Amino acid sequence: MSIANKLQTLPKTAIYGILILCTSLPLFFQIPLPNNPDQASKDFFREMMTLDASKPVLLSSDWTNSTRGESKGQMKSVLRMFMRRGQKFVLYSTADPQAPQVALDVIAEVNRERIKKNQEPYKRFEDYVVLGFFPNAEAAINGLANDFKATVKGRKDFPVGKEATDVFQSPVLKDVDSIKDFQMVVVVTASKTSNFTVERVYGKTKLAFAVTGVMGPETKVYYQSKQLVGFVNGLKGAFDIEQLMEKGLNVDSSASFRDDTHPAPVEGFKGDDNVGQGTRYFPTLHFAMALMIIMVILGNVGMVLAKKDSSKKELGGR
Amino acid sequence: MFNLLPIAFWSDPAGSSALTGKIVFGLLLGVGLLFALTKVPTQMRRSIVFGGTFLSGLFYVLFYLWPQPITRGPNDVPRDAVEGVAFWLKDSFSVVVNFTQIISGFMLGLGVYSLLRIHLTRIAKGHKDAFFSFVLLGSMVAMAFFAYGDYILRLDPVKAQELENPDKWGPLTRGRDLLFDGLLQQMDAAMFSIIAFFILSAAYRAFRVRSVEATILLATALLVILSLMGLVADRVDGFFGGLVANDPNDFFENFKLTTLRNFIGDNLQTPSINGITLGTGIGALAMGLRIWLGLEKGSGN
Amino acid sequence: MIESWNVGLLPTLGVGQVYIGGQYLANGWFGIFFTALMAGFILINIRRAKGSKGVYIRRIAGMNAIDEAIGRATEMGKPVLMVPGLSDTVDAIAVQALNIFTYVARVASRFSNPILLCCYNAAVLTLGQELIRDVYQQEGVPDRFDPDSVRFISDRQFAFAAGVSGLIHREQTAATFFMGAFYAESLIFAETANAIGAIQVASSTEATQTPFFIAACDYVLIGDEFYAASAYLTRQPILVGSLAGQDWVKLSVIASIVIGVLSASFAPFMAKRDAAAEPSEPGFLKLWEQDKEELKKYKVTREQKPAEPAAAAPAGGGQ
Amino acid sequence: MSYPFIKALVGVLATVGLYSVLYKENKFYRFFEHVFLGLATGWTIFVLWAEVLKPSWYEKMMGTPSVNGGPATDGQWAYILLLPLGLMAYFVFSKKHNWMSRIPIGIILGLWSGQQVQVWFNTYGPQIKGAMKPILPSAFSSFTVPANASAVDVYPSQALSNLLYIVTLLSVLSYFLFSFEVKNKAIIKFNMLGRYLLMIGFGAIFGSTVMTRFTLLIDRMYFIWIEFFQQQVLGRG
Repeated sequence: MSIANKLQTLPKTAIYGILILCTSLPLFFQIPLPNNPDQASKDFFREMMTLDASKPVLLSSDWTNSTRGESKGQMKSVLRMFMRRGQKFVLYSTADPQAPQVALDVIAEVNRERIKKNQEPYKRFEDYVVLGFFPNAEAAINGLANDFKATVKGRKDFPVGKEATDVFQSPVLKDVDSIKDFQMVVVVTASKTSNFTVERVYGKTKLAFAVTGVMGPETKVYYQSKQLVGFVNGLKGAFDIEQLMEKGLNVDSSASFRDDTHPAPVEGFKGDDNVGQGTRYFPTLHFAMALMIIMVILGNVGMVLAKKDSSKKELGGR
Repeated sequence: MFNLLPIAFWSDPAGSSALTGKIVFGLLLGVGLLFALTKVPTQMRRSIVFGGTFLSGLFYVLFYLWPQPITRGPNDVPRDAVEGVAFWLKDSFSVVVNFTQIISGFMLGLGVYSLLRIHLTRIAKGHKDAFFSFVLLGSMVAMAFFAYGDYILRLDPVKAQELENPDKWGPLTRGRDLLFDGLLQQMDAAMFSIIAFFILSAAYRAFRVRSVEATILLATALLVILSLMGLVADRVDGFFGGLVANDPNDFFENFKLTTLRNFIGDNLQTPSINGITLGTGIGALAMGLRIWLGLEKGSGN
Repeated sequence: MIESWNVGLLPTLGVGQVYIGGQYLANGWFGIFFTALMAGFILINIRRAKGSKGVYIRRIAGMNAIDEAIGRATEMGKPVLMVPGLSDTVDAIAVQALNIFTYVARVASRFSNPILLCCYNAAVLTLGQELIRDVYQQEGVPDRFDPDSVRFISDRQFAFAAGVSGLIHREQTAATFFMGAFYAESLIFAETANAIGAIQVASSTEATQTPFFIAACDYVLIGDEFYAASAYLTRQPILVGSLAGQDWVKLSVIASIVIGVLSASFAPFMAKRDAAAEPSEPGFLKLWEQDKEELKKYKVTREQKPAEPAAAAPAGGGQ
Repeated sequence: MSYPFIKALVGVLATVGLYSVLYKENKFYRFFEHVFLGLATGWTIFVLWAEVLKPSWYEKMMGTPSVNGGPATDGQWAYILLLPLGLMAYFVFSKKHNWMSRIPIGIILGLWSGQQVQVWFNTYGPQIKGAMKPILPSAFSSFTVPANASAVDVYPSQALSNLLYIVTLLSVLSYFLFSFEVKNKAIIKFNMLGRYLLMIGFGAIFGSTVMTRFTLLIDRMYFIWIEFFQQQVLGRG
């Protein structure tokens, strides 16, 4: 077989093997990458870091383990920002009955980090409240948006070491009557709940999303129409946020990122644990994507060579 | 009073004997109906199926078309018959909206029956894959058993709270955790991520400069991929950014990868998807009308 | 006495918010008018086509491949695999997919070629059983129908994907048809079938999955070619008429967009001419949007129900 | 062996088992495929009652008593009528009464159809309106939109982009016209353009999906190599 043919018909198993190598080996190394965060990520970061810590935020966690690669990194960064700033928040899910548990696992992880550094862990019920899962996403989001109290009525959460208690007895929900009493609704999602949230909640309070790469294009439409104050898109977004947390925005340092549209400085958490899925996976993603580009090029080179071969033969035969 | 039927007729307090009586009556009514239907002459069958379809569709159409009063308080009484119907439609909506889910829920047994039939036959006949059929049925029973067992434990709020702590798990919760979190969820993630292999081999095979269409597909896809590689985007954008000194009106600004990707996304991808969605939306409307009005032959009617 | 038309936003369900003015739309008449007009176009054309014959339908490449694919399966003596998508319950997408598959099954039954229909949920399974059995009955070979050829696989997305891939591998299907609502798993099916060299005809109503079918399948129906397929295959007057009606609807949408574009384009100039006036949207564009705030101004007082302790609001949402 | 180790181990085995189909279909894959199908159906059987029928059917029908001072809800008996309706589907395997299975299917389809009419304008009206963009530039002080642009004015770059948007949308729409025999060359070309523009859209979707799909694979590899191999087997980190 000629090289041209070989290039065009590489065996699938070989291609798959190389992909496994490309997505495994780089995970063992820390590879620093230059980066320029998307404007949407910068906006997301600034809005999250300038929240008023005394007023609660509503956090929707609508992802499960099957999209862990992108969503977990985003979720972890969001939680780190909340907990380090003492931001009270209320957690709920509408996408999947499993979602609250997955979110609680991430909260536990960040809490372990805090304990290691001798910081006070975030206390359930006092610092954050878990409303749980609401079936029928569209109706539930509509309910939360239009009549928060009635929709949440009867929900219970567990104060540390105590029995289940009505969520409205929690200090977090003390001054909350409607969704307008939340400063912001943050949605970390891998499903359509982001669309429902924009449709129902926009205009009542600020919205910021963290979505998977597949949902990036449709979410961008809302960001451009200024319905979202910022959004984080897939793994790139997760990486952006982790970098922003490390380097800060418009801060007095050469490493800091710049944002000319809002020149006010926003400090990050320099030197703290800011590494997450984004930093770990993003370099690896480069290898995988590069492999894809190389494969496409090889296939085309093979095709062009084969064409040349056959046209030569034709000429020769004449 | 313009209420169609007083609420008191439809609902009774939980646990009351009136409620139980009405439920039993309803059940008997349903069974009677089933029996009556088996006696229906052939020529009437079509009309019965059509009638059911039409009436259920009519609910939503009426809900859409019937004039609704602008505001309504929780204890308002309708002022006339039009408002009476409007109130009734509105009140029934939250009931009707769950019908699809409930009715299809009752049908799950058919799916399970289909599985049992195929796999039990295999086991009985000693088919070469009989072992796998056994595995399938076994894991089905195990999952349902552990999931319900754990669910029943957690119905007790004190116990539920205790189970938040993994050290206190009994065999039921452990089993559920192992089967659901340890296996099912992991397999979901594995199957989801297997797409990465296929996306690579599909791109390798299909992205050839063979025809105009394939070339367009290839070029756009590669451009978007490059723009998502932070390193490449950073270098290319930095290069062109340096040329133009950040004047948005400069010609070279257009060559920044991220600008290009956004431009394609906003002005080509969005409208082409919108165009397709509009088309399928119109198709669905036409299909809906045909089914609702019984014009579609061969399917539901 | 009609105060306003309700343009029913999707369910404002459950919990107490039934009363909030969201779904009462002051200028909602346009939505109803437009929908009714579009529905009218479709019905008029169905009526029109019933009388006449031979309404033109343009060629759809993927459709002609169906016979070829089944033919090849017959030659090889291997089964034809069909998947009517992953709709949550039976909806028009699943029905349309099954309509196309009845055609496939009909051709296959004539050559006594084995078929396999993989269902994602029990409701689709029920309808699939009915329709495919009917086909075999109409063809006069009811005993050739194997109820196990229409089977339930799983109603969990990736379990379904694993199950269907396994079947494709084990049965070595010669022709595969994926039609209906497909999501991320589309590529798993398409590449698996490609790996064993099956001819594939595919279509997803999800625009975001079409590129993957294009990359991996032999023939792809794009967008609403899927809805046109049954009219194309059977030439039933009702379906053909409906297709013509759909085209009228599309033309009305195109016309609306053109008018809207013109009216939006001249708006800035008008605003400049009447510099003093507040800039506002031109009337035609306003028709397409429903002003929800407007309504909250209206208040109607009604007689109050005597306080009934029993009539508690149904609790939705929370459990 | 600790429980977390066993849990991670079965996860890894299952992942490797399912991946093995990439090489070829084999018994290992077949085993995990059947486990997967079984578990999924078992879980559905559980979810059907616990998350569908119980809250939205049984509790609505039976009502719920007051818990910890919360409000009690009344039971609505008529919900029971849905049960025989659902059971009619089971007649599908009967030779004589199989037609009855079409009644519940017909009702589900009827509900679906009615909803199409109900939501059509709300879904597509805004999309149609969104396409009504101005294509005539009205301000020429800058080619692109400056930071201090007025809300009314349309700048040349905007007008161009909008034009492209509308041409794409209209050509795609007209590509999907089926019942008109087009002989006009210009329209044929316009439809062809529609097809090409569609391909650009599809290419862009393909490209942006790649990131998510690869990330999920990387995450799986992280699970196998770091979370399982490095942390559980080697006991590091």
